[in-house]
Amino acid sequence: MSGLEDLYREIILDHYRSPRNRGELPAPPAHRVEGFNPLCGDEIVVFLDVVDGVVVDLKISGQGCSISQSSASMMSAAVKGRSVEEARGLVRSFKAMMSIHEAQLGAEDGDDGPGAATPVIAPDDLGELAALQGVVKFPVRIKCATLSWNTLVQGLDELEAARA
Amino acid sequence: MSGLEDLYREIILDHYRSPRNRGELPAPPAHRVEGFNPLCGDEIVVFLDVVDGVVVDLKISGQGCSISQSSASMMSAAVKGRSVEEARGLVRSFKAMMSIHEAQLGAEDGDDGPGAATPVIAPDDLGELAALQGVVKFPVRIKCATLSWNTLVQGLDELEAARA
Amino acid sequence: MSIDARAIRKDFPLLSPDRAGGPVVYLDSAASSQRPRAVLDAMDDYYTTTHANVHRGVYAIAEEATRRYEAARVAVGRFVGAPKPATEIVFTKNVTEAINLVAYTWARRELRRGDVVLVSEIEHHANLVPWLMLAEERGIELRYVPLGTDYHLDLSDLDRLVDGARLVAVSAASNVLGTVVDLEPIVAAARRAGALVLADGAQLVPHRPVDLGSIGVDFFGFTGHKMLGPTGIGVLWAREELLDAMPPFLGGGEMIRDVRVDGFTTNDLPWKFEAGTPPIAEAIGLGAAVEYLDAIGLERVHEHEAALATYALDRLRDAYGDEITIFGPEPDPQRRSGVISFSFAGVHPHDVAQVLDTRGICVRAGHHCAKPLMRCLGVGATTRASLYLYNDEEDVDALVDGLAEVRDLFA
Amino acid sequence: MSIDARAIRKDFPLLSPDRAGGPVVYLDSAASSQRPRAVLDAMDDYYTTTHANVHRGVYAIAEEATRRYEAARVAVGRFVGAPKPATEIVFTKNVTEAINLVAYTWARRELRRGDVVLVSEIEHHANLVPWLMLAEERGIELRYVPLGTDYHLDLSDLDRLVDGARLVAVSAASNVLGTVVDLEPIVAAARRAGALVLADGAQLVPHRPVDLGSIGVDFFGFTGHKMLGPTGIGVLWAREELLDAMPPFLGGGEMIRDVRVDGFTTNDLPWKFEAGTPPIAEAIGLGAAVEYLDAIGLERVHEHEAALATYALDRLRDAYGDEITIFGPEPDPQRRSGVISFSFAGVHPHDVAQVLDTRGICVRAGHHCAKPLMRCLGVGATTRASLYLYNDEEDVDALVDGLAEVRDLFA
Ligand SMILES: Cc1ncc(COP(=O)(O)O)c(C=O)c1O
Ligand SMILES: Cc1ncc(COP(=O)(O)O)c(C=O)c1O
Repeated sequence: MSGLEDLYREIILDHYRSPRNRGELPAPPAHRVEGFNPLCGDEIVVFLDVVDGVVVDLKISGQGCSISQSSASMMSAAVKGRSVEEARGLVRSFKAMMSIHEAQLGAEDGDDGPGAATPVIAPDDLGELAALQGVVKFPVRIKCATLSWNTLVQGLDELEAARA
Repeated sequence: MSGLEDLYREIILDHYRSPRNRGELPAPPAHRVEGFNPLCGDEIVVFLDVVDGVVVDLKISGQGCSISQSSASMMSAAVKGRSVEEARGLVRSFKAMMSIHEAQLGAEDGDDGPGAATPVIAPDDLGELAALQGVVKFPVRIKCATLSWNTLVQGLDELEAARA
Repeated sequence: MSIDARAIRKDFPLLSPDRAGGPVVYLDSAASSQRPRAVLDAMDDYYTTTHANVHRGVYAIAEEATRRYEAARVAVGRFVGAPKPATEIVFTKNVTEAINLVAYTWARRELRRGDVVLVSEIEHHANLVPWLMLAEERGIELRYVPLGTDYHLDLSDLDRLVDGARLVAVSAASNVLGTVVDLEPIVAAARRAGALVLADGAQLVPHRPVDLGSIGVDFFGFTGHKMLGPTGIGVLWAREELLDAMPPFLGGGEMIRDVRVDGFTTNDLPWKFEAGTPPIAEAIGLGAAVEYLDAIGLERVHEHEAALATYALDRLRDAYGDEITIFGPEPDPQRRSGVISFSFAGVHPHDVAQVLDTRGICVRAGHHCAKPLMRCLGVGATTRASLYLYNDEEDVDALVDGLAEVRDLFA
Repeated sequence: MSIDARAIRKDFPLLSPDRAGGPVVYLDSAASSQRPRAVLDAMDDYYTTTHANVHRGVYAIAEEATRRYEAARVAVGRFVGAPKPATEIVFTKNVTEAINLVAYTWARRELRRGDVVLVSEIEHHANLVPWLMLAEERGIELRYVPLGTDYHLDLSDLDRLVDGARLVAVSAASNVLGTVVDLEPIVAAARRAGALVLADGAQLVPHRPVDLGSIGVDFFGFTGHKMLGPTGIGVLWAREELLDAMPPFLGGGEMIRDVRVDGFTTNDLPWKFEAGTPPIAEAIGLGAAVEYLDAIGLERVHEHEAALATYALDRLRDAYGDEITIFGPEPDPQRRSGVISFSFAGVHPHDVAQVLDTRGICVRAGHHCAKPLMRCLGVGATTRASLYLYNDEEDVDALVDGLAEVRDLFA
């Protein structure tokens, strides 16, 4: 078992203690989407404000562990202001980084799994998010780290379906 | 594993080769009752003619192994002409003889199990039937030996219920 | 005579100080216990000397397999005081299947739209989801016995709640709070209302003597892997008349008396409910587990755990005061078990468990399959330490010390 | 390269010449196979080093338990060529439960009074009773593909039989006759009629390479204890879209995403169908079994058994001529397995098996959970010898010699 310092990097604890974009948006007009981690009971709510293909605002509420909360916080910072396309690219890159062990656990994510699409952004360019790389050594926590990202994707999909 | 001679006594093979009271009785007036051994597929049909509390006639049809067939044949010879009371006593005695291992197998026979009633006839007085004593060393075959007896009891019970 | 947990641990390979990967302080027996060598040996001996399919074989090793399987049934039945162990004990794959069996057979035959099933707020999902499925499918009404502020069930309104109920389905002991439910008044109220009672004994049977002959319930389930037995085996007990009247559940071999192209008849009890090849080795392993527990004595196991729970609760409160919130009743040998759930210093339970793990301490973090209860408690998850016969004060001390590191890391 | 059965037997403790109680000639693998040391070791290693409940634990041994359990799922899925092993393989307690799962979920949602389910006359009760229960409960109609005089299914009338059917549920290989069913025309006819196909692979998967990606069926089940695995584990495979659309079966922990006092939502595949603590050690044991079989190669196992079956059929007919009636197809590597049912010299199968047992030869006698087939064959029971990779010509010779004693005793 490797040490805790791989998991609990300072930047992670910082996002956990002072989460960015915490709160709610009036929905509608914003889109509200809930995610559950059935394994531990964590629940996350993502509020998305997408205008003309751009995530103009985004807020996070719900409860969770340091990993899920800090990952959500970092995600919100990384995605806010980006286009939906860029946001999806970011999701793919992030999940590629997380995917090694998730595949072993029997990923239920189907097409989002490894190899489904080439990451648009190399892990090195993920910025702060790279701090979450240590999570892959703790397979159970991968679900924590990806919860907010899966919820984001679900929200983007729902918005797209509604528009179609 | 003890030898086959305990199981296949000469008298058993004799009843198997030349079964007594084999056949059918017109029913009604006779009472027809079927028994199954769910473990091996043996089926037995007992035809009972009970008049004024006496088993005046009894026939056996169906198919089965040497043990179930010879046991049925011996039973028919032992029960025919006896009163219902005597027949039930004989059943208890026979089943007491068979009961040691059946109890271990988890007898589903409820009240007919060991200790439910004192045998009316001691095993020594069972005559030919004592030849089946060797069966207790082969627990699976106890079901074969008792099939016709359980079927007889079922028939007597049904007749009693119909009269009541 | 009290239990020497250190000596007992010698029987449990996973708890050996020489375990590959390092020794562990195992405080998660409420999720699944460890098992002694004797249980593994019983299964191994079965597989290596006399495995064959049961109930149908004429040859000697098949007879012996059948004998061991049915002997295990009787042993397990006697262990819980079943009046008719040979006919009333049905082997399932876990207690979840046992409860679902009742829901699919008895309940689907008996319950109509509007009929009430009374459960409680502390139930494990295994004793909730089957009834929620029936609510959705059949329109039955679910009512909940509320949790009191003392972490016991609040029975003050029981007679009103049970009015009109056909079934009361409750945990005999909580897997989250450590609450041991007082079944007596519940059974009495159910009787008055004409309802049957199902008790989920998953957290009771491993830890205390149970006597089904006197407890007064109609259906009772428990699970092998929480009581030193293997995975893949659970038990349903029910009164013989009930089992007799119930339609079959799974259809297949073994549960039939006869099959024709246009119909079938069912086998005798308990085989009527055991379709297909049963978990043979697992039943034999569970038989060895109850033999092991019997040799120690459930009364002693109970005393040991009660004393250790009191020690743990005292130490946790002494060491952490307001930083720790314990969700469960005060120490009480009769009404409290060795399951201790808590929240700690604002740190999420996942993080608590993660840090403890680096010290080899195994505790559970999550909703413990009791999400409605979590909502009652106002939390998403708790950290849970649970004790068994092989734990001792050293294990508790390790937990208390470990929590200090948790606090320091996240402070 | 052919199989050296004598060398293989060294891996199977029960088949050792030094077995306590004497060596056995095991010819009952169609009822349940024996298992190699590697399977027992995999389970033992799991229990002694890393047992914990799966999917919920944060600590290392629980993570490792989860990893091994899910790795076994993937290994088992790949073994049968499942296109999506991680999501489409559902662990059950045996194949009987797998088929019942389909009957309780897909069929109870889809089938209405008068809908047709097409089965065959050779089915095991596991693939009959679930549909007979539905016939009784829902008024569906059961139709039977008849057995031909060559002991293969008579498909000449298939298009008429399948007309109006919603489901075709057939054995992939018979446990009585040794018939290997030609699924291709059945799948094609079902497709034309718009019916789904369920195949009972219990007797196929242990003996031949199976590729679910190309076989064309919709539901497929098999069982661990017949393929060198432990008891207490079976498998349901179904296409992902079907599993997705099916309602859950057993309710409880693990199969949920969220539970509230008034409802619940289900978990992702495959866990949606795995309520409660799964057979963890058993899945891991089955994973080791498929690894063992893979190392030898199913193609070789198949060739070995086909050759041995031909040898056995020849020897039995040479030795006993008209005294023996074999219920099964002529030798044929493609369309016949190593299951050999027969009636012998007017001696009841129970007595045949009993006499053989005194020589340590294990064969089954009875209806083999296929009573409707027995009625087709016009017998109450048969004697059945069944071959597997660890059998060889010596075993067949022992059987042939033993039958001479049977004849002499009952002549
Ligand atoms: C063809 C077939 N189907 C189903 C079964 C049932 O298997 P299980 O008892 O493991 O559920 C068997 C074996 O008994 C079989 O041979
Ligand atoms: C109270 C209670 N009921 C039911 C269960 C379910 O047990 P299993 O998963 O063995 O079916 C558990 C354990 O998880 C439990 O603690």
